[in-house]
Amino acid sequence: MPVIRVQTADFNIADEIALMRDNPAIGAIASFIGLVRDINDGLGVKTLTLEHYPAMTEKAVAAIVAEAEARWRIIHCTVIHRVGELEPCDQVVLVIVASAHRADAFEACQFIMDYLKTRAPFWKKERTPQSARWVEARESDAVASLRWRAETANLSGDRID
Amino acid sequence: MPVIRVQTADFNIADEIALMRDNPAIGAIASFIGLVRDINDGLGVKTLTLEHYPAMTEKAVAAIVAEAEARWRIIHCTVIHRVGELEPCDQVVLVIVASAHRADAFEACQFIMDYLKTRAPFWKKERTPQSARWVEARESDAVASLRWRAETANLSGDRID
Amino acid sequence: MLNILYFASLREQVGLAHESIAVPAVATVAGLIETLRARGGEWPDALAANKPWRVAVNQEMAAFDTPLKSDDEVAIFPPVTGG
Amino acid sequence: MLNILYFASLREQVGLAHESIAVPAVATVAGLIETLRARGGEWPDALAANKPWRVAVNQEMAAFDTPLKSDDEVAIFPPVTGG
Repeated sequence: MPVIRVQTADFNIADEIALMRDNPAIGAIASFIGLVRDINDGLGVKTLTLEHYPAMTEKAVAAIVAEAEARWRIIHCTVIHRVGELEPCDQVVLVIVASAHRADAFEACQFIMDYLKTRAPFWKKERTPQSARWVEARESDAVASLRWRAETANLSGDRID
Repeated sequence: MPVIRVQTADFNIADEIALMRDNPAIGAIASFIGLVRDINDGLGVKTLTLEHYPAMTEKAVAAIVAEAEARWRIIHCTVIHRVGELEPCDQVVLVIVASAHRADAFEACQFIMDYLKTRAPFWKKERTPQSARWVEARESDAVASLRWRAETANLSGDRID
Repeated sequence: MLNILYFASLREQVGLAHESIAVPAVATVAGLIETLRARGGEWPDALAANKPWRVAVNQEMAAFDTPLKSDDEVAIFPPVTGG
Repeated sequence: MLNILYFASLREQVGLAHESIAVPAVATVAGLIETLRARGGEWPDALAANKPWRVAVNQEMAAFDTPLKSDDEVAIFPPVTGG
């Protein structure tokens, strides 16, 4: 079963990996941490507040993970997303994918991040010294998410161990 | 400066990330851990011994990292490769790439792993209950490494934030 | 009754986090949006056709023609920006 | 003198981890390989043309026509399998 958590508390990647690592079938663990940057579109960010839609969030993340599990050979998957008020350098999101081989782990991890960015109900509000504003969705995230549809046709092709 | 280490000791991914994370320009950290599997080509692996060419290893890894730094916008990079005798579930290699945006981090991390597999002077010997044998290079690793040459032509194309 | 939720910038613009609306008038997502726009004030702008708001029905992403029934939970929000 | 190193399965097959060879006879990588094969025993098979052994000169990957000079470090090994 994948681990999916939405929390205000920080997380430790090594602790999360330790929970899944005691399985000698795992040869590859790809992971991703998203962090709060102090500069976004040229403005100095002081705090970042993450709002979400509690009833939908875990359901949406679980659907993304299930889609990844259907596409790649995944042994274990962890997704942790923080909500509430964060500051620059704080960790926002953690995705870990464990597989036998590295191509599955890398691709599934990237897929989950791309879909989290476009399908999971989280919204970011940035406070700068001047003002507060809701972060706008990026066209590039939509493009990143769409490319997985284009790649579906290749799924049964050559795999890299 | 990238961190490059070849060591017999184990590593902790969270400690290595903590060393680079105090930089609010970093928005994305992609990482990879390679682990010893107990099954390789159907044989039960008891120990895995990693030999390397000490004078060349760090030079070869540094060249791979330098090539990644030339291709992607990387803020920090860590590569740790263990040598000596390991057992199933042990960590073998760690690659961490920190960037402003996730596409750079993911691609550079995958590139470094593909090149480590085909260009860094490490050799694995597996001991099973029956015998000891040197692991053979995989055609799939050569293919994974070569695809980055094919993609060079696209490097100046659209980037994903 | 439909249970309606608003999130993020949309919540701030309409000044409302949630409310209940009787079902009969609004049998689809499109009907609900029309009903809300007809309130005037901030509503026509907040839910303008050229704005990228999204709708979820019972926590699943929905389309304009998604039907609505009593006790459905409908959420309206701007494009997500997590991750 | 050239300093020659052997690694992994190749080291085990030729039963030698390193040795020194006089330069004059072996002005290129190709010349060195010929000299080693001419020893007979395990050498012709270990360095057979159809085997995927690799050569590094002074810790950089080298080709058949890479020139060799005095004090170069030459390493011969099977394809790498780290990572």
